[in-house]
Amino acid sequence: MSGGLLVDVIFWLFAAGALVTGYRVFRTDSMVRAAFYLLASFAAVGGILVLLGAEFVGMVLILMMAGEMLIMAIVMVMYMMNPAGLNPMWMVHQHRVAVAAGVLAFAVLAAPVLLVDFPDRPNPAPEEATAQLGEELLGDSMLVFQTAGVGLLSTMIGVVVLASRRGRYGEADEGSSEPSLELQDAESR
Amino acid sequence: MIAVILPLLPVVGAGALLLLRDRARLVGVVAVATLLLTLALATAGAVAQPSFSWAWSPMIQTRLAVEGFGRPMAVLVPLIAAPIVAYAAATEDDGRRRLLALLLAFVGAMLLLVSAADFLTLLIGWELVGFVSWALIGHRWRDPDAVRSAAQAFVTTRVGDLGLFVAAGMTFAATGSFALTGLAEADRGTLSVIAAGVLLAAAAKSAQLPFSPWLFAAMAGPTPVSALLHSATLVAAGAYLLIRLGPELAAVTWFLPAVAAVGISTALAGGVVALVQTDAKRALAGSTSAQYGLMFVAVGAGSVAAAGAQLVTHAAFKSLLFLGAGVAVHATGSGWLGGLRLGRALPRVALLSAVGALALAAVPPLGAAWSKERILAATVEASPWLGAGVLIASLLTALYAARYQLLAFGPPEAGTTVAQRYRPGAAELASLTILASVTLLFSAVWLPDGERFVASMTEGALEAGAAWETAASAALIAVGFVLAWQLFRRRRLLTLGLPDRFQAAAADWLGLPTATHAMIVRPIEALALALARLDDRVIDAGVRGVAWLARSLSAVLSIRGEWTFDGVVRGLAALTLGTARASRATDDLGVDAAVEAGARGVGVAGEASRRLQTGESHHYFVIIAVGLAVMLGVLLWSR
Amino acid sequence: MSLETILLVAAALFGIGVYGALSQQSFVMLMMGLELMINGGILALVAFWAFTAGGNPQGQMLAIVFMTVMAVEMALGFALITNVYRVRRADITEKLRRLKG
Amino acid sequence: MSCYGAGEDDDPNVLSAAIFLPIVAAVLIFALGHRLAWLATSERRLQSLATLAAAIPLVLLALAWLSFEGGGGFEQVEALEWIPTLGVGYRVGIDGLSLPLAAMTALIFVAATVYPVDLRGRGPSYFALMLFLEGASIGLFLALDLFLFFVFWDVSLVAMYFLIGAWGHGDARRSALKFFVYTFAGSLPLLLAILGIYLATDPRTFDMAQIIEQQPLAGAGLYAVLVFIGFFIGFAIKTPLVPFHTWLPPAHVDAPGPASAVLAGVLLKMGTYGFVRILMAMMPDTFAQFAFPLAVLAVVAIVYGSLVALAQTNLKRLVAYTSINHMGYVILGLAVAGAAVSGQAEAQAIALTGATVEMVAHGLITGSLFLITGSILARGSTYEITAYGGLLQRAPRLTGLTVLAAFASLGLPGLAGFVAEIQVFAGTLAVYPWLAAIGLFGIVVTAALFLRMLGAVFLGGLPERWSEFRDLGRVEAFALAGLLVFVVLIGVVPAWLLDVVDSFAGPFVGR
Repeated sequence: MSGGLLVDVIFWLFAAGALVTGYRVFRTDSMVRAAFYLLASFAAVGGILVLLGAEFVGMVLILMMAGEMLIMAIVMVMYMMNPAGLNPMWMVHQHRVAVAAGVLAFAVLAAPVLLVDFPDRPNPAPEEATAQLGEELLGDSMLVFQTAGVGLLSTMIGVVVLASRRGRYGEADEGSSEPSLELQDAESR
Repeated sequence: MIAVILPLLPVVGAGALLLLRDRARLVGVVAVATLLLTLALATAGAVAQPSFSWAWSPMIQTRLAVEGFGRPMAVLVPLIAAPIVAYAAATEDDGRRRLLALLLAFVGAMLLLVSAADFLTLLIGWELVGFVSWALIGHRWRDPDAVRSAAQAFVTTRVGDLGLFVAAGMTFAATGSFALTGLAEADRGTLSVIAAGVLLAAAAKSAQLPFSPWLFAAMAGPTPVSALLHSATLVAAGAYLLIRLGPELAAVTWFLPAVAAVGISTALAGGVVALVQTDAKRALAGSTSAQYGLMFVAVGAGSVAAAGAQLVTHAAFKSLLFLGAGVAVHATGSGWLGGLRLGRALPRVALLSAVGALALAAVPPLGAAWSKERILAATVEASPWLGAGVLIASLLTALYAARYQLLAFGPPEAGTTVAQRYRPGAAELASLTILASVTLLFSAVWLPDGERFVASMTEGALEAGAAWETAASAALIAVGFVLAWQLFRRRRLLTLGLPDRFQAAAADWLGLPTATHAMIVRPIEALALALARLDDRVIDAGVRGVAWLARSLSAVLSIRGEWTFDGVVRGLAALTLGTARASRATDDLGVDAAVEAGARGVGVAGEASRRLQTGESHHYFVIIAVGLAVMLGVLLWSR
Repeated sequence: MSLETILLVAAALFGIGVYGALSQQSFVMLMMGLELMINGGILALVAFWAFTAGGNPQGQMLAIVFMTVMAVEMALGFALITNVYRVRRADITEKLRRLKG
Repeated sequence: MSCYGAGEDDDPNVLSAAIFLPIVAAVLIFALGHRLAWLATSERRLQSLATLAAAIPLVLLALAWLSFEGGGGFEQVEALEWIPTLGVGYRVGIDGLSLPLAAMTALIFVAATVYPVDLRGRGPSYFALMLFLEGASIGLFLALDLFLFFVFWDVSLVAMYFLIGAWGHGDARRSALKFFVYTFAGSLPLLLAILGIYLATDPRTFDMAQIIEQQPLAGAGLYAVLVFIGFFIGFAIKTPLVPFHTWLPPAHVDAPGPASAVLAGVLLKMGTYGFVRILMAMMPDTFAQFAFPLAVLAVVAIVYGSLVALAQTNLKRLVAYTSINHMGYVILGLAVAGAAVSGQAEAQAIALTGATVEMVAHGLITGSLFLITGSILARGSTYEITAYGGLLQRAPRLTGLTVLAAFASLGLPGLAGFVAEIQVFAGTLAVYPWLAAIGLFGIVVTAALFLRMLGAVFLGGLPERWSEFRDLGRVEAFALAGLLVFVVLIGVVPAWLLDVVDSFAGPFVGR
């Protein structure tokens, strides 16, 4: 797939954006901000997808994540401390292990990328990709599409049931107790 | 068929005895009748020379045959056994049935031995004789000493049995069969091994040095047992074996000299023992070793015929002497030679015993003198030194024979009156009389045809002695008698004036049993104990290795601990430490520990893996991640 | 812009996601890590489609399924967080130690 | 060896019946033992029933024995497809090696089942396990398929584990676990080795007869050695050969008498049987390579076992260690038979025959000895030899049978042990004379230790506390007599057994 220099530049911008914002997600004091960083990262990836000719998927990704991140931001505000990032926030555990795991994961994934020879069969006409996808969605892969839809529906129902205060077995928070802010205390229980 | 029935008959009789009621007369009659029947059958067998082949398997053939020197032996065994069994039936009240049954079985086993025509059957008879002797010696099983002695006798003779094992195995290896006649085919090296095995077996069975002491232990059995065991059965088996196989094994150059060396040293040592022993039966036991030593000498000198003649005559007079000693012990309650002198109390027994003693001393014209003379002749022919040894042995023989007779049945000391506590019954006297008659009967060997008869029976040549030899031995016997009489008159015959300690040591086989115990039995027992301990804590080293590995592993892990996942680390550290501790503990405890450590390691691992369950989701994530990584790694690696 | 570079970017996103998922105490942040991982996955998937599928639309199809899964995961995750918070007042993993046999 | 082929299917299903009828009986007893009042109320009834069931294979195998032709190959073969794609089949059959062992197994199980034991209120499970184990053991000896062999091998372990653990005494669970873990650890390399030999076959098959014909590992070098080592470890642990024997004494000491008898009499034979059936028959070249070290190990076992036994003060441990000694004779005979020497075919055949007879003889003799120790424990509640003495006075029957068994064990002629040992040594003297000479030492030590034991337990004075010692009951005496009769029979007229064994050993060595 050749897109010329411009495409390359745009790609690199998007790529850098996706990575930097992705990284910033875990490096900000505000959870709301973290949510928006994540959204930005997704948006950048969505951009790359568009560049790759998967306009539909790219746009859907951006749209979906936009909605999702808004919800997430709300959730943060609902439950989490320090939503606005007024205080420094550093809530991590097993940090070094996590770093190691992240680096390791990258290495493991990157190694085959560099070592394996991939076949080169680019898509012949990227313009038609969306149309093709539409035909696929409502044609051969109808069953998959439907299954995904039904899955989403049942998830929604399940989620509502889970999250509703009044459940089948009475008040969801019945007998619940306020956890103390001290971790030690939680441990001792 | 006679060949099969012959050994079986006494065994069947023994079985029948066990079914009878335990009445002295009844069981005695049945037992003696069985033996008389056996005797008749054996006589018939000796004439007819039957044989019987029998296949164990396609590869193993066994054969029973009454042939060669087996003929006189087959007759001799029941002949001697019958009076002894009669005596036993009359005197032994404790477990009479069992005793008689065992004695019959003893005869059966011995008959099997003498009619064996192959090594396998021979070995069977050989070991069965040993087994029955164990039961007989341990007849008074309530007495721990008797039990121990029985075990000692059995184990000692079994050491010798190994020789026969080797001989049998080597014969098979060399010829593909166990037949005795196959020896001729064996090559020199194999034959040499066979000869060594046979010599070992014979020496152990015939109580030659260094195995002699077991014969003393065998004294723990009742008197009839000793009488039978020393004369015609167990001990005789060794000499019989040599007489039977000696000529074939003579092809091995060292064999005859070795036999002679064993024989002469036992003859002399046994003579000394018999001379200083203060127990009547033990003195006789010493003389048994010495007399069999002479037979060995004869075989070693190449004259199996002389040895065979000696074996037969010895059987008669030695059983006679033993039964006499038994009566004496019965009469006084002790066998201490210092306290017997029963000449007045038991005049008839004394007289009968004197016949035996004279035969032991080889006084002509008794049969024993004839055989002794032929032995002397053969040995002088073979080697002058050996001849000299035999002459010394003759002197010793005369001395201890006279000493025994004088001390046991000599005139009592003036002034002492022996209370008549015991009057031998008719059966006892009859037994003694029969045996004495047999002893006297053997004098017939001096008749003109005697020589030919003996030669044909033993399938060996004899040589007449030179006149000087006869004269010399007669003179030595006379010297011996006179010396003994002088010492007796001076009341020094019992200890010969030797210091106590020396006398005691000499009487007990010159300290051989103590030495054996210290040098063989004790080390083996110590070794056994050590091995048992080792076994209990086997593979200590392995465990230590595991512990070391675990410890070093945990050390490495604690250094790198920062880099490892806390949960996993805790688990692993606990695992390794636990393993280390567990294995160290087992190490200390010493319970065959490698396996134990393994088992505990598994337990600890289980414990540790339970601890991995922290309940913390991020730990679980880590574990999942690690698992995924491992799976990926495996996938990549396996491509 | 080549397949390799895109894949590297995707791998980096995934690695960052792993780091986040393992390091964050807060449930929500943890889920963000998961999202990032999926993000990398989608990117790689579409890249493969674009460079090696030769016009077959099923690669995109798969991407859509992927996104569905992501949506389901997020929805369930939030619901669970809500529930847990109600019952146990817990918003970080250390307060939830009941995942223990 | 080409004579090993599938035989005629003329006498169908006797062997399968011998394997599966006891198993069916086991299931029935287990299922109904507690439910039927008729059984649940009377342990004696239960025991009689179980004994009857246990006797079925004995009768069937006797039938098989009668129709055994001794032609040199597998006879009365029954074959069924099982997992055809893997070449696994249900194949059973007999030859001169497996028939005596299977028959001996059946006999021991009858004696062990009928033998009185403290059932602890769990009679049905006990007898079910016994019968199950009987079926599995017979199945192992009759199996002509490696896969089937392995199945029976492992199944027998499980049954024995429960027998020791649930009805043992002392530290029974621990000993049982140790037994299980140890022998199970042995079956792992065994499995690998079986797979190893399987992968070398072409076409792939687990059929023993075919593998023996194919000789798949001939000239396979290191691969064959690895397979050999796998088999060796598995079998050596089970046998047990000396460095692998430490599971044996505790398992025996803590097991109930009948289970001990089965363990020593039957389970140990599985190891030696494997040596012959698999190692020697399927990979003779590799076995020949290792014959000498194996013989050395066997001699070590002989001497070591006897010496350690000599130092024991615990009756059952003593017998257990003599087992190690006796299994040494077996292995020695096998090593000799498998050695690569020329011109000694006759000696090698005799050694193999001797080793096989030793397996049977040891089963019967040591089985009886362990049953006897069980009886002694039941009366005196200790195994310490020094605690006893003079029992002859109170228990002549017990003493008589023990003396017989002990002398059989130390190799007295006229009894089975001798027939075996003389053949093993005759063969060994031809091939490895020096090893034989060293091994003979064990014979003397065994004699000493048994005589010492007999003297200490049965002879001498009777301590006060045993003045009420009971003699053997009728059932016990009959069970023991049933075993020892065969010991005497083999010892006095061995031809009936040797002919059968020779039909295997002769062609095997004359290969």
